Amino acid sequence: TPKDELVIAIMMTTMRGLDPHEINQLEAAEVVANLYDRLIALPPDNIADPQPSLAESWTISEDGKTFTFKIRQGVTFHSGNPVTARDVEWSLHRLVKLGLAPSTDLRQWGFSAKNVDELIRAEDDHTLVLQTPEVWNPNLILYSLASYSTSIVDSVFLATKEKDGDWARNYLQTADAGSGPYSLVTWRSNQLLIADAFKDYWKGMPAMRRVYMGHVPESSAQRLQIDAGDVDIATRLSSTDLAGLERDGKVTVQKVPGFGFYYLALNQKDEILSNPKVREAFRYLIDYDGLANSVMKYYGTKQQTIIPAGLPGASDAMPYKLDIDTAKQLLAEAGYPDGFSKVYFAQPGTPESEVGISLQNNAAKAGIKLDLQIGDQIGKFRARQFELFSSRTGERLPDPHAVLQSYATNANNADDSKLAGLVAWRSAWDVPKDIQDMVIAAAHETDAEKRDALYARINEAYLRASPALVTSFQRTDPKAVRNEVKGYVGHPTWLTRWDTVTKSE
Amino acid sequence: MSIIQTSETSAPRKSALPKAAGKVVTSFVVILTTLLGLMMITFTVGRMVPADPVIAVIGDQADQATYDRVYKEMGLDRPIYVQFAGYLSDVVHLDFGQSIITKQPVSKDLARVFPATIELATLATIIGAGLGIPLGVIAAVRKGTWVDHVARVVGLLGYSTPIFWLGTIVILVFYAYLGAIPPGGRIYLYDEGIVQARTNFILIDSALGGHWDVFRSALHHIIAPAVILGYASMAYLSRMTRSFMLEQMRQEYILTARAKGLGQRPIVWRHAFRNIRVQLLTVIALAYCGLLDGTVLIETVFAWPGLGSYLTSALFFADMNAVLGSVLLIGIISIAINLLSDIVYRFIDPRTR
Amino acid sequence: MAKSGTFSNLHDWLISEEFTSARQARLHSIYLAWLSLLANPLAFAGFAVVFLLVVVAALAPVIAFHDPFTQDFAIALQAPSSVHWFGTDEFGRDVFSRLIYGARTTLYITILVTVIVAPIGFVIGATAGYLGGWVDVVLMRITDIFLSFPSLVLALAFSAALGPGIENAVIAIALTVWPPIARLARAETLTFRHADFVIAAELQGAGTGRILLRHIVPLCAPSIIVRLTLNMSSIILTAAGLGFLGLGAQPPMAEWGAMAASGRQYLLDAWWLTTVPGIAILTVSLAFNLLGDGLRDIMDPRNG
Amino acid sequence: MSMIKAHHLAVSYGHGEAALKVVKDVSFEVQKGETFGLVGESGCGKSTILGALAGRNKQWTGTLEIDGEEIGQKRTRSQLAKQQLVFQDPFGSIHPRHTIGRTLLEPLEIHGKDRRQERIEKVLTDVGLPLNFRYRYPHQLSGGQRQRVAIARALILEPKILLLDEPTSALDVSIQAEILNLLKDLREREQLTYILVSHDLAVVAHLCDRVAIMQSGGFVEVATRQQLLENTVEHPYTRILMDGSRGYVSERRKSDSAALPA
Amino acid sequence: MANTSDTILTVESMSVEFPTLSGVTTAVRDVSFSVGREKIGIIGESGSGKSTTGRAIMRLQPPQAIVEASRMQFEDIDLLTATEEEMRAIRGRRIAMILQDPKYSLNPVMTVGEQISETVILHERATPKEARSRTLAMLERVNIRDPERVFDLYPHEVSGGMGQRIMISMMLIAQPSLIIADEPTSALDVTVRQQVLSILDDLVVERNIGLIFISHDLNLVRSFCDRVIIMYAGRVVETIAAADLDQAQHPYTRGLLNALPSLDNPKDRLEVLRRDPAWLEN
Ligand SMILES: Nc1ncnc2c1ncn2[C@@H]1O[C@H](COP(=O)(O)OP(=O)(O)OP(=O)(O)O)[C@@H](O)[C@H]1O
Ligand SMILES: Nc1ncnc2c1ncn2[C@@H]1O[C@H](COP(=O)(O)OP(=O)(O)OP(=O)(O)O)[C@@H](O)[C@H]1O
Ligand SMILES: [Mg+2]
Ligand SMILES: [Mg+2]
Repeated sequence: TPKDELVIAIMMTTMRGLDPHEINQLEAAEVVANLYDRLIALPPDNIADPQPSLAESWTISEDGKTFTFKIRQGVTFHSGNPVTARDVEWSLHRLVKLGLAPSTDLRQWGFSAKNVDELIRAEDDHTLVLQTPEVWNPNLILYSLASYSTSIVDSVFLATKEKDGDWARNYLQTADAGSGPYSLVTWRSNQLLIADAFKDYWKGMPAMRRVYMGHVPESSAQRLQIDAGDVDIATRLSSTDLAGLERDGKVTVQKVPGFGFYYLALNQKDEILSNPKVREAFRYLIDYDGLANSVMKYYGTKQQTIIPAGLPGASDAMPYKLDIDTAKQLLAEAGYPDGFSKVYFAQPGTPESEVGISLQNNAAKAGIKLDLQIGDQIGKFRARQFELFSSRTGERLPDPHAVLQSYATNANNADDSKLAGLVAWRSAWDVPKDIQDMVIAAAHETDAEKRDALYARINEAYLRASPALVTSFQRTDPKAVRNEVKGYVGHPTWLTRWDTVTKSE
Repeated sequence: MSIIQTSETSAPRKSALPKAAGKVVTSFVVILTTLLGLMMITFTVGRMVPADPVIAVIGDQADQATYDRVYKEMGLDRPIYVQFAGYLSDVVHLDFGQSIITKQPVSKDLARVFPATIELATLATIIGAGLGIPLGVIAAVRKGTWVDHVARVVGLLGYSTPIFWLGTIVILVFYAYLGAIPPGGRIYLYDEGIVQARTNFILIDSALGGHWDVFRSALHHIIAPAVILGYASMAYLSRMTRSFMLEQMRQEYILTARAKGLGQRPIVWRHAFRNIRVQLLTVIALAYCGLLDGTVLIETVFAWPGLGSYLTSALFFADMNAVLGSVLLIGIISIAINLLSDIVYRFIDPRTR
Repeated sequence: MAKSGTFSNLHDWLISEEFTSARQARLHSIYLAWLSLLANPLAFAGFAVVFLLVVVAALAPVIAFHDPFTQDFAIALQAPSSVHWFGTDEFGRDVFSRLIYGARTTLYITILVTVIVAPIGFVIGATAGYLGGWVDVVLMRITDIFLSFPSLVLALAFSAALGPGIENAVIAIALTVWPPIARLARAETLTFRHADFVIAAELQGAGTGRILLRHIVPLCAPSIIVRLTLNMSSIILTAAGLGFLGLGAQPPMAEWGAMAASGRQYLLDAWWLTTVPGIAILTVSLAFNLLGDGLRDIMDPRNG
Repeated sequence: MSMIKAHHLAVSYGHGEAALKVVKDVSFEVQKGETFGLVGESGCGKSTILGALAGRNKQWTGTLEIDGEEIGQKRTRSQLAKQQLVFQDPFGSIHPRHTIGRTLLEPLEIHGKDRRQERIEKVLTDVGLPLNFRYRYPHQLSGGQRQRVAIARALILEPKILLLDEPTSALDVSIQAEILNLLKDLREREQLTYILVSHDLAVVAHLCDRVAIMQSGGFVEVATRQQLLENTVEHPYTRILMDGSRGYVSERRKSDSAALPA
Repeated sequence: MANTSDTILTVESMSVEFPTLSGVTTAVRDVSFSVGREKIGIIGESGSGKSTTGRAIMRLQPPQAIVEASRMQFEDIDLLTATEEEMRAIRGRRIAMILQDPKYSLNPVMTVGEQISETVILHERATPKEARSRTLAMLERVNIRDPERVFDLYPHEVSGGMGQRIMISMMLIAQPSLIIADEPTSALDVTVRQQVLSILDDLVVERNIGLIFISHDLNLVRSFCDRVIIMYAGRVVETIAAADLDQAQHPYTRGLLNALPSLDNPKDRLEVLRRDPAWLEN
């Protein structure tokens, strides 16, 4: 590839539009990360340390509820319009009011379409005030403002693209209105995306004049192409191919840590599966070591507790290993010495399907017959119409709260409460009250030390509760990068940037 | 002397074209009902697909409020026949809706992906017919000789090879080991954005724009998938040609021609082959439609951005508008090809004029 | 053929046209077909492979000396060796054993589809052809609708809709296979529809059902059998294609298409994972094609 | 007693505008035991008349009476059994994949007759075929043997009338003789009434008592056997047909030597 | 009758065999005859080898057939040793063949004119224009009224009788000296048959050429031909002048004659041919 161009091979099938306030998935987030800027940036190598970006600086009031941001001057959007606090205000309002998937990033702190006009205001062109309805740990708010979902869009320009009060939603699906280091040239779904460096970027024009993202769905094809130098970066490689590439030495493999897990959900509405001994038995049916050395080699790190490694309260305790006999014994104790049959939905694609097939095999040895159906069954999972389900999650806040909220809170376990965003609710798991209370308390806790201690307790309690959500691996997203490419650093919250990339000979 | 059946009796799905204007109307009605049936089946099937279209839009983690809103926005709360009726009335107004994957009007998507497939299928048919028909003729003329046996095995191999597997092996050998072909796609990524899209046929567009390097790149990319598809179609066409030719060579008029003193070549080409042109045309049309099938797999293997892969991913993600639009297009194409072959048929075959 | 006394007696008895019983007449025609199969080496090769497939499927547990489902990550992706003839897959399962068991899946799908499709296709086609009129129009319209889908797309759509699983794949494939059979049955019926022997039966008062079953079936049977045999190859390929796209057989069942597809991930490190099942598919599908092609020569001389 | 009575019989094919009247208003009567011939060129409607009588063509008008019973367009099974058709082409009129036994069994099953094996054996004997022929397939039989099978099939329901549509025109002369003799014998033995279609006047004259000469759907003349043999037919068209059955008449020779021995 | 002695074709002990699954069938066995400038008929039952004989003369037997003879002389050419190329020059040019049913023996997708002129172009290297005028003249010769129109018709657009006349013109246009007509009229009606035969008759007499007329109609052969060859099971059992047919000696011939119903000679029962195995030995 040319020296000033970057070619990235990705699997594009899940890239559905490029509206930062609508998208919900990793590949699109990486694009949005580069088309737009946000108030705050989290450096990939020190993810818990919020840095200024479009916000030059900020202050937090004594009561911890009011955040005042000073907006950087002299920054322009790709259209040439200056970036002002009005744009920030409009963008955040847009996010909340559209109310699509990423709006959770703000709505979970109490923002809603009703109160957002009042709580998020531009004082003047350079000052933005944000008030939270409750006191939260301030980092949670700052992290949220560094998320792709809080990208700042060009409100003046978009006003011309708006149709029928749609907040220019239609337009932004396939175009950009940002101030980021790159501007969108072409996007053809499931084919390619081209972005050009933004000459007037406030940090200076990026070294890579043009970035191509190509849709290369096959792992082996990606491997061949990166090996041949037809692409610089490949992001959908199987563990075997990654291992092969690493062996050959032309390529470095990054294991970008993510804040999510590979999990197995056991539906608690099911009589058998709601038996704690049965739940416990499943923890002994996962071949942690076998997977870790093969399909999961690059896709995850063993983690059996609920707080992701690298976050406050995390533990490296590994009490479980594959142990068919123990599992059998637990099943016998639970009253199922001869096992049982269940339908098991697993997600397609590597490594989720392999994880499923491996579990099926071990379960069979313990007498559990799993009718494995690999396919897109998330709808059934959300609707609680499943028996076993496995997949992976990915949270975008570098804070234990993000994971715990989904895995360890379930305020109302009734079918009609429809807390469908939470995997705990989906599993119909009535999380022990004390765990839930601790999770809420920790989110509100502003004292860092107390908070860390609290998370450590939660972590332990969760492990002991033999949860309906069996976590086995903490997610990592592997990226293969050719050696001559420097400065491409995979970002744990999906905000990998291209403007830092350079190429050597 | 005896009641002899006409040779048409076994001809598949073709009857003489309606002659009167009234019959034109009938055939129009027939086409419309076919299309309607096609859409009805597709629509029903689309609704049965387990993938949840709402989740395809909002993602896994969204909360229920978002889910409910989008569900309504997409009109999924209405009864299925209302949805279908709504869809039909949109289609009548030439509106195929928006794809939830690409966030583009389906018609715009189709205008983009369809030429890619046509380009591939056409080249494959040219390869297939160009090799298959002569091969079939030779096999028929030399029936029972080694030429025939070789042609038979070559042909049957073409029928029997899993096309996705062949594609994989070809990539492994010709790209990975030999470096003779590109790994997939229509042109190199860094050739993208150079050619102005006029027809969306990259070979034509690049030639029109005088971008010969892009043209070469496109040609380089299309060769492997087109040859693989062309092989499958060659296999089919050579087998059919052979059996058509054999049937003709048994006819009395061949004996007449030989009794006149004609040599083998004019007998084969001027007499027998002329009689199978019509049947061949039908078969080529069928093969062409059949290739749309092959493209589903080959496009996946070669990351060819065509209708096949568009349709596959639309199906997997319950992108109903995209699925319906594609199936409708395929249906129209296959009907149109058959209609066209019917019309050409009438020009070639004196018996139907 | 060695001609020992009894054999040549049997041969003579079979070849003789001086029948003394209906059984001899039937055996005679079967024997003649067998002789012409023997005389056609390609068709015989096809027959032999198909026969082998049946034997392998029946004796899978005896032939496969590893368990096809046992996983062991420690020996994953091992190259072919004397222990694992065709190597191991990503779970450390023995590819040879899975291939053997895959024969069962293949045979199961092929036979099931054929058993479903043959009567449906025949009844629809023959009824349309025999009754004609609006029945013909309606039935053929439906057939055409199914035909105007590319068959893989149709199978894909249906198995996506019905959900993965081998039974669903069978249904989906069956949906794509019956229309050509119906077309063929109709065309064949039409050629016999006005044959004198059909009219003779009608004039003796035979009803529609009797004529279709007793008179049309035996006539359409050869070409339909030929077509079904040839179809088996495309059934195998479609099933493999579905397996390739992740539909069809579900784990841990061994299915060649799915094996080839999942092996593609390991193409560069473990070529055998894709190559071996691919060759198996190719071989069996070629065998069905050769057999069908040969049967056409034997049973249906019209098509030469 | 008249076995067949056709009055103003007209038969057509097709519907509406495409309707084609092929037989136009013919009337005739055939007595029990009589053989009535139909002669004419290809396409004049001979088979069509037989079809109407046999119940094959249902688009006819006029009145038809068979065995004293007036017949409608739709017939019952027993009405169908009263007359049976023998076709021209012995290669196309027997099911190629049924054994002869099966072919003969079929009508018995349809009509639910008893003593099936016995009947089959009788009818095979009647038409002069060995009994073990019932295990054979048609392709193992010669043309003449097949035509015997076809006659046996027609006879097995014990009909009163045989409708013979050029039963020998696909056969060699020597075989034709056998079949014609057989038909003659059967007529006497079973008290059958025949309608015989042929384009060969010699054959017709051999077997028939009366002959209708047809041209484009109508009768031009009904001649008796005597008239044919004595060459006293009236219509010139009949005369042409008679010449034809004698062979080729050289124009040159005719002009060379005007007189030709009669 | 003119020049019966002027021999065009001599065939001596010709046999034709077909290898089949159940052994070799001999379709024609040890057949000898000669043809002069005359109309010679071949009659016999179905399968007696009439067509096979006709085709073997033109060397148009199916590829698997084995033809053997001690002599096959056509005018100055030894048909046994002639190369395929030489045969091609003979076929259509010097020996022509008329087949039974014009519906099947004319190419359905070529115009009638094209098919006729093809012969002239092939054998006489005529220009298309010459060929066309020759064709039109020939069509006229076979009593086709509007040759210009007929020239551009397709075979399915002409009647059976016209088709057979076209076939005749196609085969006679290159002026062959021997015509083999394999049941040329059995697909035709009585009245049409008469017309077609008289055209053929005229042409043969006019051009003074030989005609082998294959038929199974005794009356026709008797009245049309000069001499008759009677075949039985691949053998020639008798050769006799047509006029003397009623005095035939061979029991087979006699049997055939007696089996024939006749207007002039009515019989109550027809005689049935009794086949004698001795006929198979010669
Ligand atoms: N099913 C049909 N539909 C339309 N027309 C028909 C049909 N059958 C016969 N005809 C027409 O009816 C006319 C009389 O046909 P028919 O078969 O009765 O003639 P035929 O005298 O038996 O002739 P042949 O000697 O050739 O058997 C012919 O012109 C024929 O074309
Ligand atoms: N291609 C062949 N293969 C095997 N046997 C053949 C072949 N062609 C002809 N025969 C056999 O040769 C014999 C003579 O056939 P031929 O066609 O010459 O008879 P024919 O006298 O012309 O009869 P017809 O009057 O029926 O036309 C028949 O017994 C036939 O079965
Ligand atoms: Mg008739
Ligand atoms: Mg013949």
